[in-house]
Amino acid sequence: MPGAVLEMAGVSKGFPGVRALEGVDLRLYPGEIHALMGENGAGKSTLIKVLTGVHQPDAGEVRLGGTPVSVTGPQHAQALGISTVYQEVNLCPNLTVAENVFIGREPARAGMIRWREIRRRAGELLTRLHVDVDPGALLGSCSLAVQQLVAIVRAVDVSAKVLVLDEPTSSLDRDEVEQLFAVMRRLRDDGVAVLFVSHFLDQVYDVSDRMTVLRNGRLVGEFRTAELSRADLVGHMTGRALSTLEQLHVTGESARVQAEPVLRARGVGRKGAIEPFDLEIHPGEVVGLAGLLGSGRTEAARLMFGADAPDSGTVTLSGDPVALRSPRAAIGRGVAFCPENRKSEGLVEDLTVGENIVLALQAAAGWLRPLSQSRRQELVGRYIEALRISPADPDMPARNLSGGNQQKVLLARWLITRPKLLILDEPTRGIDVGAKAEIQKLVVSLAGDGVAVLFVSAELEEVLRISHKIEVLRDRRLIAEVANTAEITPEGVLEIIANGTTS
Amino acid sequence: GGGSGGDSGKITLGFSQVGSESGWREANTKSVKESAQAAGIDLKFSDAQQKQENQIATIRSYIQQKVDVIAFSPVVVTGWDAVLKEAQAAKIPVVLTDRAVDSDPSLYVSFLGSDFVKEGEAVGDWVLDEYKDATGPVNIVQLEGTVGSAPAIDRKKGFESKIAANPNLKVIASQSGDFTRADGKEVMQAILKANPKIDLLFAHNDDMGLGAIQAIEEAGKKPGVDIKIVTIDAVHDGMQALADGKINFIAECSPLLGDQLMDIVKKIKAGQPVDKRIVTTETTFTQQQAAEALPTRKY
Amino acid sequence: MKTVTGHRLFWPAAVLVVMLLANVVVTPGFLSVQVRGGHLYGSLIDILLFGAPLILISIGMTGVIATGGIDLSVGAVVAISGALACYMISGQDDQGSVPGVLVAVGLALGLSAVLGLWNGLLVARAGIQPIIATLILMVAGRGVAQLITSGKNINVNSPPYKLIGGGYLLTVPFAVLVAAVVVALAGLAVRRTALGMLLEAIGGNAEASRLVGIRSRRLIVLAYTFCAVCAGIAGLMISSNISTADGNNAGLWMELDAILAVVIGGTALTGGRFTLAGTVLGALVIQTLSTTIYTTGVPPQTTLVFKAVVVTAVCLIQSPAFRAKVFRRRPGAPPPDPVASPGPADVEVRA
Amino acid sequence: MTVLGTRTGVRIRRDHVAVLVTLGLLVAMFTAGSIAYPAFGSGQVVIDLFIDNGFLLVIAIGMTFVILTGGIDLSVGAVAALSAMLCAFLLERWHWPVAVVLPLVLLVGAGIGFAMGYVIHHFEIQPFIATLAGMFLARGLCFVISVNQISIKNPFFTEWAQTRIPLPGDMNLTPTVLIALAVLAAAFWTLHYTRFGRGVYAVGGNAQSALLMGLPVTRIRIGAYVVSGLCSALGGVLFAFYTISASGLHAVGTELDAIAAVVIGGTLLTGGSGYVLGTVLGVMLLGTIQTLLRFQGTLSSWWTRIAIGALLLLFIVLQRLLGSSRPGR
Ligand SMILES: Nc1ncnc2c1ncn2[C@@H]1O[C@H](COP(=O)(O)OP(=O)(O)OP(=O)(O)O)[C@@H](O)[C@H]1O
Ligand SMILES: Nc1ncnc2c1ncn2[C@@H]1O[C@H](COP(=O)(O)OP(=O)(O)OP(=O)(O)O)[C@@H](O)[C@H]1O
Ligand SMILES: [Mg+2]
Ligand SMILES: [Mg+2]
Repeated sequence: MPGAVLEMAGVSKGFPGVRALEGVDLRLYPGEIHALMGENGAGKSTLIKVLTGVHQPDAGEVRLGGTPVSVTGPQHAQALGISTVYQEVNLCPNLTVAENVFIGREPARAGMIRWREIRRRAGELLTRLHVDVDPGALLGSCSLAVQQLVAIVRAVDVSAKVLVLDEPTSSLDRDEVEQLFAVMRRLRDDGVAVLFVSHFLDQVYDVSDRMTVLRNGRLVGEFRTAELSRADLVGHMTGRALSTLEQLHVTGESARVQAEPVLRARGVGRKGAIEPFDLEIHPGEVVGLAGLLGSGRTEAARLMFGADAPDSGTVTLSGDPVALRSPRAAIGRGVAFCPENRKSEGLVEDLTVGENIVLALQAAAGWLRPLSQSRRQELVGRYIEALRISPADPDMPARNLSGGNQQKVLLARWLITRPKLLILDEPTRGIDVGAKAEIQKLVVSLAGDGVAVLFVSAELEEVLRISHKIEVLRDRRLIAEVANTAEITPEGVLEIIANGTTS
Repeated sequence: GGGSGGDSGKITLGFSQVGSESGWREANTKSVKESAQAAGIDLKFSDAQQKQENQIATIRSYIQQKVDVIAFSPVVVTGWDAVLKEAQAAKIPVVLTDRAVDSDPSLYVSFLGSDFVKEGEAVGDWVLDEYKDATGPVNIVQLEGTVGSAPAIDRKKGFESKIAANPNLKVIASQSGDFTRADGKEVMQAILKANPKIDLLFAHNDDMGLGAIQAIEEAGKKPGVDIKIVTIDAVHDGMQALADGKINFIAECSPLLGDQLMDIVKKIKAGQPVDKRIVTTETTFTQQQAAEALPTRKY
Repeated sequence: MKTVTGHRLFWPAAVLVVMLLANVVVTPGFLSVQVRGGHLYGSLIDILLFGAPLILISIGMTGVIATGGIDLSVGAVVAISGALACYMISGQDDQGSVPGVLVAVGLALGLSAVLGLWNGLLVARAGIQPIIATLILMVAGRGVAQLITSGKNINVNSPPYKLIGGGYLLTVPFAVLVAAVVVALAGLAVRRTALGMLLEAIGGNAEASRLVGIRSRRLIVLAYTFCAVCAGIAGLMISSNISTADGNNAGLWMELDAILAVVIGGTALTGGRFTLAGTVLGALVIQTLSTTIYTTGVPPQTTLVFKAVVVTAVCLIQSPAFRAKVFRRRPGAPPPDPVASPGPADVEVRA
Repeated sequence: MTVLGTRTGVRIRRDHVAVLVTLGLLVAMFTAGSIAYPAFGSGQVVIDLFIDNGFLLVIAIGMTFVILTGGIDLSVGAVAALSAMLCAFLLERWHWPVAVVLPLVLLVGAGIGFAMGYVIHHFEIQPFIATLAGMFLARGLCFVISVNQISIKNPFFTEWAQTRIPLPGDMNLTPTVLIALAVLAAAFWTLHYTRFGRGVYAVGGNAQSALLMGLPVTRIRIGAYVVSGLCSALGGVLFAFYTISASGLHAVGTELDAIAAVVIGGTLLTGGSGYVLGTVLGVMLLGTIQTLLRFQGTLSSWWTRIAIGALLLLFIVLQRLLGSSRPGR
């Protein structure tokens, strides 16, 4: 085996109050895809940020091709041949897609940027990855998945020795993931070392050659993927045995149509976002929205919450017609909504974990009626524990939490409002296997308690696992509604999407 | 006849005022407006908000509007050559009011206004005389106007040049009070704390002096007695304080230039010669004189 | 030790103390406070008295800045409020009548509130960028003040009015008491209710706040209104202190001082986390600086340079990044991380 | 293959629309002025707008860079005054040659900008404070150099100040206008056709992302302040040409005018969005309002202010109504 292109040895990194990394080693060889595994908050992103010089390690060193280097920042890392996609999409929303792909390394002649060249080449790159988006569109107007793809396109286009991908697939659906894997394999065959983070075990087993597992900031070990069983991997990651994830499967027969629907939408639509559609959700029912990227799931969900105002149709909530012109109207009637883009639409990074959790409840109560200190502590404490938010410190600023834990904070925020209808847009994005099972269980048990849930996820299996009813979208149109019976499979749903017919 | 005022055969005067930073200035503006009306002159008025660039632009705009005469109170002394030459090229006569400029005198017809240095000197003379018998040191506090402004610079210069004659007269503290009452009070209050013995206060205008009087009273001293006060301007409030014995001496700086200005404008239009330098009729007031003059003061 | 210096208010407080001590060196009696003429007398009292208007305005400004806005019009509101009150009082036959003064004060504060409402609506309803929305009132408002006073000083001779900015209650300057009460009330409103958290949420992430159902518009309007009322009270104090309304100069450039106070106190101009206690300290630092300049006799032409040096020093010393780079330069010590270095906010003990 | 609809490029064009709306309103205001005051409608009045506001334009262009990065620069007016003062002092008191003085002055401006940018970036001091300190310092230095106003007698300066370039139709303009236009062209080119310029937008859009994307954020951010310092210094020189003098009281409050011009021109104070051409329109608007009031000519000082505020309000409200609504509304 040739020598490692990149080695990290004994890396430690502490933040005030947290030891994020403790003597971690990592070796990357050319021509391999290496998975970095661990629960939420295990230190994966931190390790990557140390690797690319965003954080300076407290101890330990980074060796590139055998020589120790001190990486001063992402720019330096790029110059050293390390190309990175960070966990949260880190691009500029105010620039166009094409520019985001090329900024910092624009083709120029005599110091003058060649715009036409940029647009042409960006178009080519995007098509090669099968991303169909206008390169001249503002990035901020694209869905999160597209943004993630753009970030990947950008990173992949740099001919680098090391390609680092921190949860690149969290918003992508099967097709996109396949495209990405194809690119990763091609790069691997060209001798690039790829470091890959994902919470999807299937993906990891599908694509990676070796893996490094972290737990609580410490190195558990380095394994060949082929030699490690899933159960063992989960055991290594969590320090516990694999939970009863597989047993969870609800079926459609328990559909509770007898009661008055919590939500009834008739011909609700919004120009340019989603065509008018009908939808009913009953108490205790989990309705899944399935579709490919950009099929309009997020838009449909947002309309049900009043996050965007619909321009046609009527909505009745618990039997009363309501004008959903603002989120407040929806919240007042017991609707809750976890947006998919937690960074820009969910979290208030300045506030503490505790404050973020009580924010929705407090907003509903108004500023004059503050939650009492004790009630607040009790609520926050309960949900930090229930969702295993770590670190379990309610006074920690939310920005310091790992991505997965931030997602849990947002869930907690809405759960404490005891909603009648809970709209979850990609609630398990970036959440580790254990926690994902917890959340799925939670959703099922909420439904058991009579809460209606509208569940959006890019992961079809997940949708199938917990919903009673599945709404299938394509090209921003609701094309089918299917009861989730035992014979429905992910492939079957894909079939519906492809043919556009109800089976 | 000018373009905009031509129809009636009336004289059009473009007047660019410095701004509206004080009561004094307001009295000045009012005087110009009233006199223009009385004299049947069509007045174009513009407030430059203390900005020279605004004033230059205004003069230029008056040239565009083809007024008959341009008058302005320059914000600063320097920097008028170019625009004055433009006016000259457009054959529009220019009169300066209140403050002088350092341009070539051939560029304007006349300067009507006070001499700030002289005002400072007048105060200095009074102080010299008042303390001519002093044996020990006389501690003087000076409240300056806005740093860099012409009145502040010149009044300070005039005053200090005079009191230099008597080595006993010492300025122990000199701070800017920005020509305002509030700042005058605040600054004086601080100075009072730091300097236990103050004999005389010279404020560059009445407003600062009036503010300082309040500070002195609050410190438990008697203004005009424990600390003698001399100021410049002679606005109504200042004259009242002078008559009340709280101020000891004021050198007048009259804002009432309107009538004189209109006279000059008319003369210019009539082709009569006017003096290059017309000093406004100004005087000084002691407490006695103030009490007498007060009933007839216009501002 | 670490926790003391780590406290968000440590550095502004330290700066204030150092400035006071520096004064003592130059003017030995600086800290002495005596009772003279039935009230407290001394430089410290002056600082509090003259600082009271600034403290008030800065407190109001803090609320606005927390929402991610800014209010340039406070100086104009100061002028308007003082002008209106003095105009009303000067028109009364008996200037000393308490009801008359109360009516004047009430009207002035009412008008201030309306002006704040106007600002708030322009920002929250019309969606105009705060700096421009309030610039309109900054320019026009000064004109309104001059319109009320006709560009002259309006003198009043009213003992009850004089109390507001120049009087004493139980030997303590009334203005200081007013400022203290407003600060206390604001503190209570902000931390005993959920107001503070909601304002911080709006300033921290406006879109998230909307999606979480916060009535952002109302709260923003409230913040601007409160700010203007604070400025209105400050305007009363300033005019009352000298018994004169100066529509031309009252409150001129005060918005800059107020913003500076807020920022020195440790609140970021980008909105979000804020601290009222820090703002009060910041305002005191600025007022102490002016008083220092006057008492130590810094020549007027170098005043600004002196101010620049002090402000720079204050900010540098407060900056964790600066301290880390300059003071703790151990060999091999890690430079602070450039992205998410925890600011003082992260270690704050909530005020 | 999936079909990914995007919210298309409409937004970008909307941004352009905003600038066009501003332009349209400006023209409308100008037309209204010409109808009310016949002399107002002459070409020379338009040129005078540029002559009278040339220095403000240059300063506002520098400010645009800083605001695009999400910062703010309060020091511009003071730096302009300082550079005019330095010019006057070095030329008149020390009799240095113009060829030395001008580059030196520009260098000082850039240096002050650099110092502020350095402090802002490396010591994480808020731009507002750092540049406010810069403003105090620069203005203070003016007075330290000379409390008195200094008149510039240097032949080069006086020559330039009085040079008029004749145009057809009995109009003329000054060389300073050409300089301002050249700066405008350079700024436009820099912002849209250089890496530095695109970096300015990126940093303003999201500084942390820009850093993670490997952009030289340090250089860009400090660079923006250097540009602003340089523009302020140049603005100061133009001011010195304009007034052939220097005073510590010159250009007081110019920072607010510049910021207002930039923001009225459609640039977001939060950074990342805006055009330098919008800034030109903003400067023109402020100038037009002033000119209108000069032609009106009967307002008292306070009604002048109230009228400025009212016209500004009218303009901005119309701009909002006719222009795009911002995202997130
Ligand atoms: N800037 C910071 N300040 C303080 N603590 C931090 C900071 N960044 C990360 N942490 C903490 O470091 C730990 C590791 O976080 P990291 O983001 O590396 O986790 P992760 O493995 O990437 O998790 P996830 O799968 O949820 O993304 C967490 O406990 C987190 O709270
Ligand atoms: N306001 C809008 N104007 C125009 N187009 C929009 C608007 N909102 C969304 N779109 C487009 O509509 C499509 C549907 O987007 P949406 O985010 O709802 O997709 P999704 O099914 O949730 O997929 P994803 O997994 O990408 O979130 C996207 O292509 C998006 O760019
Ligand atoms: Mg992570
Ligand atoms: Mg979606």
